[in-house]
Amino acid sequence: MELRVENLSCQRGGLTVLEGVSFALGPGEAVVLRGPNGIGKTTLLRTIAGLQPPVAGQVEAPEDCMAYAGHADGLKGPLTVTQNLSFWAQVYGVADIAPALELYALGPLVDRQAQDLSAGQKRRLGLARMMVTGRPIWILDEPTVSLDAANVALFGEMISGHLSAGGMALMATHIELGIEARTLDLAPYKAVAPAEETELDEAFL
Amino acid sequence: MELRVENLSCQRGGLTVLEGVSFALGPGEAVVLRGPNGIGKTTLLRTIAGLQPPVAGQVEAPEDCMAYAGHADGLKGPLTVTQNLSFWAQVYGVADIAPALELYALGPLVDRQAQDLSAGQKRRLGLARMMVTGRPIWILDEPTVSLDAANVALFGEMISGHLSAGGMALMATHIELGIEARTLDLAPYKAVAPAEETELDEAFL
Amino acid sequence: MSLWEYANPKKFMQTSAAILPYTAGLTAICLVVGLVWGFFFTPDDFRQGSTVKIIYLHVPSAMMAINIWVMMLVTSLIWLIRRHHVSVLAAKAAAPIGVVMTLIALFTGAIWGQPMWGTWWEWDPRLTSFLILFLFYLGYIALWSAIENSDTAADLTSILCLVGSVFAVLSRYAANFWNQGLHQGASLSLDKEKNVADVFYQPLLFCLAGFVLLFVTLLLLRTRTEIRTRRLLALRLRERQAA
Amino acid sequence: MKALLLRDLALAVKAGGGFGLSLAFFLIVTVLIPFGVGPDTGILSEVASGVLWVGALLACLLSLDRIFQLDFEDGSLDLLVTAPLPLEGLVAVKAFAHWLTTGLPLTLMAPVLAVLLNLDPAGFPWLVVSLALGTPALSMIGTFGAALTVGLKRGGLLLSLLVLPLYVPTLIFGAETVRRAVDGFDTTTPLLMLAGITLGTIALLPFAAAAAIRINLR
Amino acid sequence: MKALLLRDLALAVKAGGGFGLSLAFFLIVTVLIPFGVGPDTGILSEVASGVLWVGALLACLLSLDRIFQLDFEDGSLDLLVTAPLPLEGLVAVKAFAHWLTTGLPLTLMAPVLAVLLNLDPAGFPWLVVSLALGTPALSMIGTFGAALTVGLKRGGLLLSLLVLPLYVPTLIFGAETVRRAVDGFDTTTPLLMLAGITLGTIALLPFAAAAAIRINLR
Ligand code: HEM
Ligand SMILES: Nc1ncnc2c1ncn2[C@@H]1O[C@H](COP(=O)(O)OP(=O)(O)OP(=O)(O)O)[C@@H](O)[C@H]1O
Ligand SMILES: Nc1ncnc2c1ncn2[C@@H]1O[C@H](COP(=O)(O)OP(=O)(O)OP(=O)(O)O)[C@@H](O)[C@H]1O
Ligand SMILES: [Mg+2]
Ligand SMILES: [Mg+2]
Repeated sequence: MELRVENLSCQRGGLTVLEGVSFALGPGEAVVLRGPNGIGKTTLLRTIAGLQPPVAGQVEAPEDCMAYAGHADGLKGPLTVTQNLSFWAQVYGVADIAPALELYALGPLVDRQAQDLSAGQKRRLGLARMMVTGRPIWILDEPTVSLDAANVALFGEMISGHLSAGGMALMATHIELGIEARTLDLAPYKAVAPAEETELDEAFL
Repeated sequence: MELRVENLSCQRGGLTVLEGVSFALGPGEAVVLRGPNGIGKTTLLRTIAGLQPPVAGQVEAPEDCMAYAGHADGLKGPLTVTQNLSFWAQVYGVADIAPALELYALGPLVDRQAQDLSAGQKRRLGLARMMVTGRPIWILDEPTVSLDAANVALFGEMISGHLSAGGMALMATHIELGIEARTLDLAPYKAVAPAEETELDEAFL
Repeated sequence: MSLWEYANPKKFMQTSAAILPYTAGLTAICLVVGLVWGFFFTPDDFRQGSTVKIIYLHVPSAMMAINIWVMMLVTSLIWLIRRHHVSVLAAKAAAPIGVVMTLIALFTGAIWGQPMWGTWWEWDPRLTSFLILFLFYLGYIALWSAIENSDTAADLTSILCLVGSVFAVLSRYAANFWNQGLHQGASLSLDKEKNVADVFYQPLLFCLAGFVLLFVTLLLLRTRTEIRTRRLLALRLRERQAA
Repeated sequence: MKALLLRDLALAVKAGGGFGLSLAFFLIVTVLIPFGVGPDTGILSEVASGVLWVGALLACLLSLDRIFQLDFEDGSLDLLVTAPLPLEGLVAVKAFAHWLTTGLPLTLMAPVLAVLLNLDPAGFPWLVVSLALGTPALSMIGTFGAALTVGLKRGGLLLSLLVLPLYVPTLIFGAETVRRAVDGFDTTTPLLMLAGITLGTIALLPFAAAAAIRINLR
Repeated sequence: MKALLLRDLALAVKAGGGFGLSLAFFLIVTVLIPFGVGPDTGILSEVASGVLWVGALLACLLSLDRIFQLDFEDGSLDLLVTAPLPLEGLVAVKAFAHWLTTGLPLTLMAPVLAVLLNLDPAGFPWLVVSLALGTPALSMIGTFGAALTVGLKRGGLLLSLLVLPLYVPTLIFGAETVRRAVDGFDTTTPLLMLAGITLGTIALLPFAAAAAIRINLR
């Protein structure tokens, strides 16, 4: 099984931002998307995750095998760390949240309400969520935002563990992750003559 | 004029997180706060900015001379970039938003609604806000989150410009900013003794 | 010094522990005497028959309901001015008691209203303002329960209590005005007061005393629990700090 | 599914939502009406059935924007959509949770308030029955509306604007049932209509709502 | 100050708030009542004044949580508090903006709806006057409530629970004014009371609200 993206064009706000992106991702592989702010990383990841339809090209991947983590962590302030995590575990039908908790050293925080966590602690919880999805393909948008060095290292461990277990990871980031992975620079794929392609335009010109 | 912090202890959620922090900041100086996630950087900055009262110690600074920028950017999605920026300019009684716009190369985005910006573009707008406050002391919480290399450099320029104009900057961050500034590691100030001082505790044990 | 030292939780715990048994005992005595006397050893009223005896529950509870709110107002003020935790905790502890009293007054009143006015409920200004008081109690409690940080909650609820009191008085006046001339039953309660004969009156006094004491007892108990919960919280925080 | 339901209930109870509030709101609205209309019990009992129904309806309305907006803002909606849950199921569960926290308590509370507005005793059982039959429809329709407005910040007012017209039939038949009962007419027709509406909405709207969410997210 | 006012108005107009919606809600509520109460015009005109006032009140209520919550969530409240604006002034401006976007249009709209509920013509001018005098109080009180609940996610329902009892006097005097006008009694007393309440709230509540916000932010 693998994730194959074939000259994908994706749009945001009715405007095509990226064109002809293609790459493939096999078991145990990771790809890091790079590119200046606003090039379209988030848009691309959302398209691949199936949150929005592609303008052109296609994303080939087995059903129900992706897990997406965006800029927001999707935590419920009033619920405790454990409650937040075990909810997702149940949704994805994964039994055990212990490994996720101890990998990110969330042990002392388990009974803390999510709203009482610091920015980085929230992020750690958000990342721990990925481990309870049990999905092979992880799609991460700027995963290490507001993590300190130690936790970035933990994140690296998690990824390499996931990869060595035959998983795949697709990440967008601006800072070094310390993971050996192919980097894909999106600059060349920037849509040149934007409006042209969007079928909205076609329809009206 | 200077910012002087004398053995400040600050509290979050009824729990003292930092104790005895003291440092001084003179014109043209910058201090970078460092420390692992959850050590209390945000709490300290909020206390210094006057958003929450200190548990002990005091913050000495002239009236109305601080500008604070937290984890959130305080942008209004439905308003355009210009509207957002000029609102703050009016609030602080600053005439001209042009320099801020062009420093962060926001020119092409001026008429874009803030909600249509990418994460990094939002951040740039949030930082541009500091320039229209006209306040000498800037308090920045993880300013470069989700900025790409180029924009981090721009941020560096802004800071050094501000400093050379006799301003001061107090920043919390996890990543290198490429600014020559004193770093203050908060680890040693972590509150050890239980919440003895908080009058709640005293009163109840 | 003086009274304020009881605002210190330690001191309060000691004293309240000492007082509690006595207040409890007195409460029992007064209530038993008052209610038994009232219910079994008073003649039926010539006009109302035995229903008149509801007065022994109704009036005391109604009075308490109002006075408890006043007490909360005072303690809240003390908190805002002198920052004594115990006083605001007392206010917090009092609120549920107040709600119960209000409910008792409402229900007994309603039961009484059925034979007297031939209806469970009249929009009599007094009853109406009582309903509003009930709403204020609800709001106060809801706000307490909605806020995590206890000091924040204390401050906000106290502010609400102040503003609320003003509006409660306003509403009382408004209700009087609103129902003027539209509805005879208006000051029925008061009229009855006049011809409550001594036979009914003496036991009523016992009931009143009983209810006051009951409130004091419950208040002390609940405040103690509140303080204990606070201590628990403080201990939790210590643990966290250690961790 | 079950996990989601439990989570929503937990959140409703914790985050200042929950049973208590919608009840309190219901109470307050019914108390306000007499202040506006005047204390004359004759008129009040005339309008009681209508007021009670409108009150219940508004109490439902006020808690609608909770249903999806929070999940949208903190990003969990994205995650739920990519999770192995059928979106239709998710919508249904959300609607059910909403009913449990508003519709059900309202139904149980209604008779007490009916006393305040001295509704004719003959109406009491029918009031409860009509509410029990009608409120699920209110929750389901409301969820649909919430799905339509999920993208919009504080769509609350717009939401109520979209939803209220959809509530009209339910309201009419519901109030009609009670009025007829009070006037001693036969109540089967409006009750049947009410049941029909509820079943219809439960059967169809989840799909519409799911579609709306998919569109809102892209 | 002015900048803030303009921004709030701009946001209200853009972000699905604005004049339109509160009006529409007002309209719908007043339209729903007849559905609930039944078409008998006699009863309707009896209850018209009350329904109109309650409707206006609810329309105000529904837009309250907007006042501070959005600013709190996106962090601009922190920035405004640290900005060179007196917090009391900020609160007052917010309340004023809220009144401009809800109370004012409601007042102007009311007569039209009064026709729908065939209110006695004698009441029309007094309806407008009483609303014009009363709605500012509603906005101010509402702002206070919003300040109390600003920290809480989706405090909407709790907010209404806190605010509605505070609305009671305003409502009573407002509706009373219209009813008296219709019955041909003298209306000065309730009007004066109404004016008094409005002035009092405007004079005092900004300070309470500002205090509440400061407490909420720490
Ligand atoms: C739900 C219905 C009722 C409510 C909420 C209610 C409420 C009250 C209140 C607030 C008081 C004033 C207590 C005080 O401050 O002194 C009171 C007193 C009293 N009520 Fe009622 N009442 C109700 C029904 C009735 C009925 C039906 C009767 C009998 C016909 C009645 C007879 C009295 C009497 C005799 C007093 C004592 C006089 C006084 O203390 O002013 N009440 N009630
Ligand atoms: N209600 C609470 N009870 C106990 N501890 C709390 C509560 N709220 C916050 N904390 C703790 O206070 C500490 C300080 O949080 P703060 O946000 O200041 O950390 P930070 O240095 O900003 O971290 P980051 O770098 O991740 O932003 C954190 O460890 C957090 O867990
Ligand atoms: N409604 C819109 N109209 C026009 N352009 C838009 C609209 N919405 C988003 N965009 C643009 O789409 C581009 C892609 O945004 P996206 O969030 O994917 O960038 P990104 O690579 O994630 O940036 P960052 O690294 O800052 O997160 C951005 O340049 C943004 O300005
Ligand atoms: Mg992005
Ligand atoms: Mg932080």
